[in-house]
Amino acid sequence: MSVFTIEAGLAILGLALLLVEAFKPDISRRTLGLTAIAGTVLALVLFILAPHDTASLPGFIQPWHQLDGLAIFYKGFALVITILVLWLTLECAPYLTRFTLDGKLAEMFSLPLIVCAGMMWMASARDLVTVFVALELVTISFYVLVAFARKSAFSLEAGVKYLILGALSTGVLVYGIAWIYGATGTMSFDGIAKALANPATSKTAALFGSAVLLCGLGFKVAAAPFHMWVPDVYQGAPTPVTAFLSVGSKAAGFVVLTRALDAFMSAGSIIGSEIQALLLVIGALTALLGSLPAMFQTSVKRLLAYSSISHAGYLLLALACRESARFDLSSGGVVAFYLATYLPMTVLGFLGLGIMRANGLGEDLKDFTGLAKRNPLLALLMTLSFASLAGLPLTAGFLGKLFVFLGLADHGCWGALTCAVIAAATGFYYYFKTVLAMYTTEGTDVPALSLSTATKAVAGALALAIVILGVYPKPLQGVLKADKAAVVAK
Amino acid sequence: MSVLEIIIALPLLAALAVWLGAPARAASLGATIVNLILVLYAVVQYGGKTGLAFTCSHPILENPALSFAVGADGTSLILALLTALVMLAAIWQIQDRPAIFYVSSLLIGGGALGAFLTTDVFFIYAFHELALIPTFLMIALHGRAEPAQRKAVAWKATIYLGAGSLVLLAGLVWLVLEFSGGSKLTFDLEALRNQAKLTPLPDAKQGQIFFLLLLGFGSLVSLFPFHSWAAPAYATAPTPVAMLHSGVLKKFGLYGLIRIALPLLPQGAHVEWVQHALIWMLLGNILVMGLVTIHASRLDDTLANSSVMHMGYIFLGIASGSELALKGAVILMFAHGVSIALLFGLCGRMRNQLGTLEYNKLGGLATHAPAFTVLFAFGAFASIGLPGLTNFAGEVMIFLGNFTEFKAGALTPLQWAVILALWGVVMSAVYMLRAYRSIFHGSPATGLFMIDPALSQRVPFILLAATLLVTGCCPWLLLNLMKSAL
Amino acid sequence: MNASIPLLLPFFSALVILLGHRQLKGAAVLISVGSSIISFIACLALLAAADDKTNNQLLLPFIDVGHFHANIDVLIDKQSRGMMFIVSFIGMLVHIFSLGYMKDDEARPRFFGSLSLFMFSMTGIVLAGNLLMMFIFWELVGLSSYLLIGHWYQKASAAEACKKAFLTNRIGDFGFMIGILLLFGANNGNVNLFDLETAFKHGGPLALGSPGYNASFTTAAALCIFLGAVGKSAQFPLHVWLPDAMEGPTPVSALIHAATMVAAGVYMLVRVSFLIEASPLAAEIIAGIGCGTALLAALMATQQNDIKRVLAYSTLSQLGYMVMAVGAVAMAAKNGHDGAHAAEPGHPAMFHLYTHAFFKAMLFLGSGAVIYACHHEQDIWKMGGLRKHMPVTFWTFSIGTAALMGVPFLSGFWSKEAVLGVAFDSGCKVLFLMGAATAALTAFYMTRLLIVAFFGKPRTESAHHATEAPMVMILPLAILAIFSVISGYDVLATPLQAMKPPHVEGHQTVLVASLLALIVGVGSAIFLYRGKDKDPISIKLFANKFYFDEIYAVIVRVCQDRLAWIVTALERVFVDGLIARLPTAIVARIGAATRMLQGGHMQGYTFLLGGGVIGVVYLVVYVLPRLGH
Amino acid sequence: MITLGHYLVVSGMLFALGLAGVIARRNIIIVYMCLEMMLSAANLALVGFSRFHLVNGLPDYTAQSLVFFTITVAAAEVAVGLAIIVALFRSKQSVDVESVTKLQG
Repeated sequence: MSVFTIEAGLAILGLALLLVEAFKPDISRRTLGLTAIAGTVLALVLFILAPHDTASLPGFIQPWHQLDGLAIFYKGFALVITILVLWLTLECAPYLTRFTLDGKLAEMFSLPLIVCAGMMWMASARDLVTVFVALELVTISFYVLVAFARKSAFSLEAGVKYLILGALSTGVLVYGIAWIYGATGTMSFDGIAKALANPATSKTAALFGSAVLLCGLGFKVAAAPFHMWVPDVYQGAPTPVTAFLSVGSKAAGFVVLTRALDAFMSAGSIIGSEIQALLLVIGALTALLGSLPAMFQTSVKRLLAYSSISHAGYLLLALACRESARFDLSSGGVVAFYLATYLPMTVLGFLGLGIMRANGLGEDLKDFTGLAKRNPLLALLMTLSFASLAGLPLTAGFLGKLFVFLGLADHGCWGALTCAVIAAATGFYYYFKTVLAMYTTEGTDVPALSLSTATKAVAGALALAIVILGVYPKPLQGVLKADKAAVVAK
Repeated sequence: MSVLEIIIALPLLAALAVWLGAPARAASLGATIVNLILVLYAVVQYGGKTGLAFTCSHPILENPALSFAVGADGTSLILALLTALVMLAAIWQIQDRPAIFYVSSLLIGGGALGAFLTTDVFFIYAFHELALIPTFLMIALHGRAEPAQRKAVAWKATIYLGAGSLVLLAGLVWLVLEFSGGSKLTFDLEALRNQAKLTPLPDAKQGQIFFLLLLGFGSLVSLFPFHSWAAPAYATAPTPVAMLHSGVLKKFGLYGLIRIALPLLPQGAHVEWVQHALIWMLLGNILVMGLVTIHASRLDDTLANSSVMHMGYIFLGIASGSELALKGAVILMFAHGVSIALLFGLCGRMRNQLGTLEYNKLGGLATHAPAFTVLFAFGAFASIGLPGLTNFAGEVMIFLGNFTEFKAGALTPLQWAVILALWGVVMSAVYMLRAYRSIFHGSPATGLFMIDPALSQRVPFILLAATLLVTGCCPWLLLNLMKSAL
Repeated sequence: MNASIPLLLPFFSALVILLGHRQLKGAAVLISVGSSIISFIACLALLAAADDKTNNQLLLPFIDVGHFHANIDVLIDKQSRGMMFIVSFIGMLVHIFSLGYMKDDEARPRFFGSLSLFMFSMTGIVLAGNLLMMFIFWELVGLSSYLLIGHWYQKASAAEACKKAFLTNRIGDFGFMIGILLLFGANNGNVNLFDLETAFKHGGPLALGSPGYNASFTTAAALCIFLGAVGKSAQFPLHVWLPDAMEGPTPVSALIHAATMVAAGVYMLVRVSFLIEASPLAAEIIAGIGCGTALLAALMATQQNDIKRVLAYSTLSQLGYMVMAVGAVAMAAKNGHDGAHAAEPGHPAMFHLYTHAFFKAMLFLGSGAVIYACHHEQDIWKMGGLRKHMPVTFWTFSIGTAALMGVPFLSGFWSKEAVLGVAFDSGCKVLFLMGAATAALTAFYMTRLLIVAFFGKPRTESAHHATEAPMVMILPLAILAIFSVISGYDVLATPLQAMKPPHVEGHQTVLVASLLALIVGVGSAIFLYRGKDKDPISIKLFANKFYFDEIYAVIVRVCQDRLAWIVTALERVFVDGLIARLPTAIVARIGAATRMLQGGHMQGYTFLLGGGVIGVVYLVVYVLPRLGH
Repeated sequence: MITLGHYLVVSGMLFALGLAGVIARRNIIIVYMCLEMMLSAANLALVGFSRFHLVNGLPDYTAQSLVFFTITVAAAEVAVGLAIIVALFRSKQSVDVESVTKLQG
């Protein structure tokens, strides 16, 4: 069974679930959810077993799809995050239903499957057309998901904002694609790279096109100054959707960005240095604009949104630093590594938020007060998540940051490094502000908060992933190393 | 598997066990006692050897080469011994406190042990950070002040230490990039050292990197003017945390300078502008903080500021770079750790029993608490450098070490600094004796009196005081561990 | 004979007693006294030991790094053997005396423990083979002195006094340490006394006149080392602690603050006399300070009413004598007055130290007996007529007084003669004249003391009921009285290796002057004080010790406390403000500003987004290519 | 003769007008229409480029295939978008952009 079939199967399963809900409205959401989860897990298993080379794809799709290391990694990534989001949705279902029409949640289980298929396609896209289609598949599904809790004013507002700004970015993106095409005469990444290596190509047109394209993609990954939607949308969207946006959508954006930049900044590219400078500026700005306003947040969910912006900044900086001979990972590899570490810590953080929400608590800092007393385990896990987000050594978050900083230093980008360090330092403040709140004991008696075994297991697994990635990253690095070899070979 | 791995893992595992519900006191005490025995075993085994021993390495990344590598030489063993001692004392003296006190003490101690006993720059750095978190939490949550105030204090310390750590990280990354050799980035200290020996950097560059590291490590050690976190933090911190941080964890910055910065950048400290900057800063520590300490009107303030002040002497040893002075600096690190932990431990007891540490409210405690007084005297006199207690040996080695290169009639800036630093010794006598006079001498203040701790509660303090006496009379016991040149 | 017994025995005694006195109870006293007696016997054996100046005996390793060794090693020569005898002998007598004096004190074990600690430290100074070891024990005597002065720490005055003593000594030690460092540097990391001497003498590399000689360095080193002696031997301007140290129990005053510890400064100066001889300027300064201290202290003593304080100022004055002698010997050596030779077989300072130890210890113990008899009354104007109640004490006290005044044929006479003689030889007449004036004043105030305390009628109840002290206290007095009489003669001085200078010929002037001073002093005192119930003369300046304490209090308050206050304030404002609060405030302000971007208005967002696109395009298409990226 | 430049200028103007409308208009429906205009601008540019980029003497149709996708996507976007806008109108009785400013800071 080829990978493509699996992806198609996922999309079909998504549609099927949608139809089932429509024609058999009394089906329980648990059944729906578990079916979706089971389907995705099955897809993951099949994906692992499936052959991992481009030749195994159906012939008709081969010109547009590829299966290199990066693609395999991001496809797996998409499947994992989808499973986690579906599960998180089930966890949050009791309170989510209060905000949906008729207390239904069907789309919350089916749309993620479609999003997942979209992300998987995006990961293996070989040309801008495929990128655009897959990206829009994901984005449009997200419009629905963000506004899904439509009885909640917040969710609706987030939906509207995401819709308008997202559509705007789509326009910018297409316009950029048009100009890239105009400058290079091709849509495929390989072709673009070749054309850009040719000095006869118009530099100005190429610069214009790539700049506009990067603006469009910058919106998807929350790069400054296209990041303003992030706090509002993340805060307003239902928590599972926020987690999905924060990890999945961002990863999807970055895989496209990696592919595009591989083309724009390939060896001998006439626009390579300008693009690198642009990335450094945007990356540093993003890291700062994510961190600085976060210091005053009282809503933890919004704080995580800012944190997500800040992380996007580090990732952009990683992309700015192309391959170094002394480094096993390509810049795309570093980004992938970073995202792999980012997944467990972010999902764990949102899981905590979801659990608290499900237990009738808010998402504010004051709701975190005394969490350690309510449930020491949850507090410990959340601490781990926040410590990792802050980049504390021995957690997964540190290594990602370390690679980024190493790359910046190796390329001599001291200005950007300074900004990144300041942003990271600020990060320590707001993450640990939250941690501190959890362990604060003064105040009223707080009722205990219990976790189901399944929750414990999932949260524990995520925490374990944080620790293992932090102290034993060798296997993950091994997976990503292959990618560098491929890039170098190209 | 090396004995060092057990030494590092034991407290961390004990911490986890206690957090998950194991009997706090028994588990913590058991782990720390076993740990002390293991450290002593390692110390005895190491004997008069040179170079790294007990090495063991588990690669976790190939490129950049990262590995969980343990190994110890004399310096690290001395600091490990210090950690084991202070951790035992700090945990032993805890009374009627929630489990988090034990957990945090174990974590701080375990983190410090990890930082001292690993030989990979990454883990050296990482373990130190690990130990900072419980420090921060404990100050913010269980500090001896109003909630708002103790949180502010904790934040201040954390921002300082966090910023310092990041500067430090930048410096370390720079080192790794410079010294990794051609093909591969490596974090292995030995490999970096070898490369530094093969291809030393130009002096000017060494100076720059050294200065960056000095700022990073320095703010962890409260090097003037990056010290203002330390005094309030120690004054506020719960007793075991104050003992462990000021006694042990703070030494990490100095250890890093001796272990990482000096061998890789042997000329770094001797570049003129770096040396002058360092001299000004350390004199700031000694003279400015000496005066600030004299001004203090509470015991915890005095101790906290004095602890900042005494770091200046260790920096003096590091600035000198002569072998005698460097070894003196290591001895003084050990000595200061033990003595300040002893003093903070006793100070904590006093606060618990008396409710105040204001000098003008106290007096005459010696009458009812003679044993307590004697123990305090050990700490106080050690910290003013009385011969026979360890601090003296360290200080005098540092002073002498700065005079090994000497031209009559032309003192170097460092030697002038030593002379000024000697005046600091006088100042420390002033504030310590003032404190001692106001607390223990005179007639007992009405309503404020305390009695000696029960014998079992004296044990941790006796342990520390005895260490001061034994290693003070026989500093060669420690020096034997440092046969090789640093 | 191994020198470790007198060194280590008291150490273990001190350790055992101080750490376990509550378990030991009465046994503590026995341990301490026993150790002092055994030490004394060991020291007697030591007197017969061979002169082993070239070879230090290693007792204990201390610091051993590379080619640097600083060990606990002992140098046994004439000086150290003689000094050891004084220390152990008087130490033993004081231990015995204290058995009686401290009988009723509850903290007796602590007292004896500290006493043992002192014996240990003092022995260390005496035997020290290198300057570092001397410094170590130098500080330790400071500690034992601190503990003993503060024995009655409940009394505020005692608590203050012990602190003052320690701190003042610390200032001296500050100089001492600098001196050691300078010598350490100049002599290639070797502070062994014998090696230093070789370096500074007999054409050594640092000797006067050799190419390696540096006058300012040598003077600086000598003066720094001397500062140590100034602190320990309570010379001007660091003399203020010694009178206050009388807050300690009287046996302590006798042992530490009269006979031995305070003399350690002099002993040390004699030990490094090679250095002082190498620097004429330092020698002059030392002589001047000594002489000045002698005179100032004598003047202060004339107006004191506390029996112990009179003796304390007298001690100060006599220590000044000794220090003056040290300087004068060096000056005389320069003048060619074969002072160098005079120092070889004997040294006036050491000889005076030796005789002074006996009679001053005896005077203190005598005053202790008086105080004990008068129920801890120390004001001499509240005594009177004790002659009849305490005959033995009276007679021994009188002998001590006579010896101190320099009555011919008593021990003090010989040593004072030697000191004045070398002052005369130094070529500086002022030294000699001031020395003679001090002698007159000494005679004056000691006579005054004797008359007021022992003659006339009892002025208070307690003086009336005074009775003779018990045997344990009388016995040491008697022994010391005998020594006060005969110790100046060769029959004792030679075997005890007291470094008595050979008889100096042709000093008629000196003899006349000292006799004249004696007669004037005694005569005027008898004339003024006979039969008086209160002091007929009152000189505020002297009574208030030239206001040194007040001046120092101001200095401490202004230069230390006020400065500390200012520095603390500056540190708070500038260091904390600039390094900590300002950056955090800036970051916070920026953070707050960046939040404004996030106003929640969609038009703002679209505007920023559109503007961002335009900005990025502008940057990439127009700016960056021109920057030459 | 109409050159590529003409197409591009028109497309650029369309894009700029669309962007200006998005920024300036307060009615979400109109904002949405402006967004569609921006997409059309991009489409126009694509078609223009495609027409003038000759492969073997024929226009290159890859770009034009993207135009079809864009149109489809725009339709889908409108479908979802209008649904959301309707929901907004139901809850706020307004489609003014200023009616959604709760999330901020």
